[in-house]
Amino acid sequence: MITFFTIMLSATCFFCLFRVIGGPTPPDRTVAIDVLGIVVVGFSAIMALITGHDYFLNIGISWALLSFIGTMALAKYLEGRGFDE
Amino acid sequence: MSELSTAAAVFISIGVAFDLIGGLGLIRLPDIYNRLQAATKCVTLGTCFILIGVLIQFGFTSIGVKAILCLAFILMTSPTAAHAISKGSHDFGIKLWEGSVVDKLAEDKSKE
Amino acid sequence: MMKKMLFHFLMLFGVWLLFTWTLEIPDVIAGVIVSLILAVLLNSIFDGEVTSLLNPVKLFWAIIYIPVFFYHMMVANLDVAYRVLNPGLPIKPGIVKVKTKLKSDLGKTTLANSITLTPGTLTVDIKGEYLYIHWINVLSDNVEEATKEIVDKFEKYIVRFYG
Amino acid sequence: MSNKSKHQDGMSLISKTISSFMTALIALFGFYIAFYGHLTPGGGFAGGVIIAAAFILLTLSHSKKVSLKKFPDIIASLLDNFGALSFVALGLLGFLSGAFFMNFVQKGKAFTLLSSGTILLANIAIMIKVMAGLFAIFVGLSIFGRIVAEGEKGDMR
Repeated sequence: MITFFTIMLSATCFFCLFRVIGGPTPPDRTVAIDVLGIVVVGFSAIMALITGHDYFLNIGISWALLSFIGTMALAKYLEGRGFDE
Repeated sequence: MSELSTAAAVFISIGVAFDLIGGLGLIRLPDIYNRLQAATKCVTLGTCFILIGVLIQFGFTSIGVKAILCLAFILMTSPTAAHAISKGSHDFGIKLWEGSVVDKLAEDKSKE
Repeated sequence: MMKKMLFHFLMLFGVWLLFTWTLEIPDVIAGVIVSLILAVLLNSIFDGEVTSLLNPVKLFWAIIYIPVFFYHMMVANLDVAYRVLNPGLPIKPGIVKVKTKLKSDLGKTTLANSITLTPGTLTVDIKGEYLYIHWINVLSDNVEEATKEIVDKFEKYIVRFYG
Repeated sequence: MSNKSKHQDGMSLISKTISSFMTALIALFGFYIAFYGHLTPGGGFAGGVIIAAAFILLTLSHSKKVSLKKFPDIIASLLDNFGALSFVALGLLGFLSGAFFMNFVQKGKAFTLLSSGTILLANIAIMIKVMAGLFAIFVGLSIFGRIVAEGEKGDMR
């Protein structure tokens, strides 16, 4: 069962990576990176399920928060403005 | 690992399926806005289902509570990130797909 | 002002207790110190409107809103999944303009994020009382009809707790 | 940059409202990671990075005016030095019990906050250093990038 979950999530990651590599425009890559960040949170939840340790969810929370900040920075870059105005 | 309960397995399976559909949408749909539609909605809901499955499996222990917190953070941040990307790409000058019907934002921008 | 800071402090302290999930004395004291520092430092950017949830009637409507929102979110995802898996790709996208009655920043934000997570709609921009929404299956590009189709089902709940 | 005056400061309303919540929560999570570095993965460096990221989010979503009012660059540079000095002082205080960086505090009950002796203090020192240093680097790089791009001189703020 766990193997099945892991294979499905890996397939999602490969779809995202396809879009990161082949995306025609910069916003496409940004979307794929954002989605990849959320999928990794799902991965860490599965890891917590396998091992029974709570610190995998710490990793998940920090990944979700930092990927949010990264996405905001990329979005501000796409708006064509400096990071600090 | 303790034995996976049926309810948790069902929830996680639904979540993983939604994740996969989101990934497929990311590949198949034609332009950036449609991809955002599929990707953010399906993947967010899928990850929420996975976390709810973890919560059901472990109950209100430290793992379950962290799963709730993670769920709340994802539900707050993911739509905001989607909105920021879509606004950014509209400002970046990405046109809508040619099959699109209407673009009120571009009309209003050109009026200013 | 004090009420807002107290609310902020209690929210941060509650989240700290959930993070640590223990009631040892040193852990709780560390939580109090950290939450106090952050509540005092970041109080002026914190949106004070959340304190309206201290009113029990408004809190009741906010709790009612959660299942409604989850129901719409499930419908949205089945709809999007149908569109993605259908080989004919039945989409008809476009950006429409809708109008909202909500005045407060927090109410507008809740509305916009709810719209982003539900049936084939995505908030692209917000200017004053108008929201620009990318709709995966445009039924009407008229402002009033689009408002009736997209906004009303959330607005009638949100107006009761964030005005 | 001619249409700069047309822009409002920072990003859109939604981003501002959400990040005004998230800044405090992210900083709280950073403190949690740093304080429990001896029990879970993480530690001073990771916690400091997360706290700095919270202030970076504030800079992105509101503007530099707001975030530098909360965390002025002078304070950042002072805290940077303070973190480094307190880490060294911690090492020197180890001579109280015999050697450099030797533990000199009583060890508490296992698996609680105070169970690690001086490791907790060292984590806090590293957290302060990394937090202040990374935020100062972010502010500095964003300013210098613009100076090179526009040929501006003099106005460092």
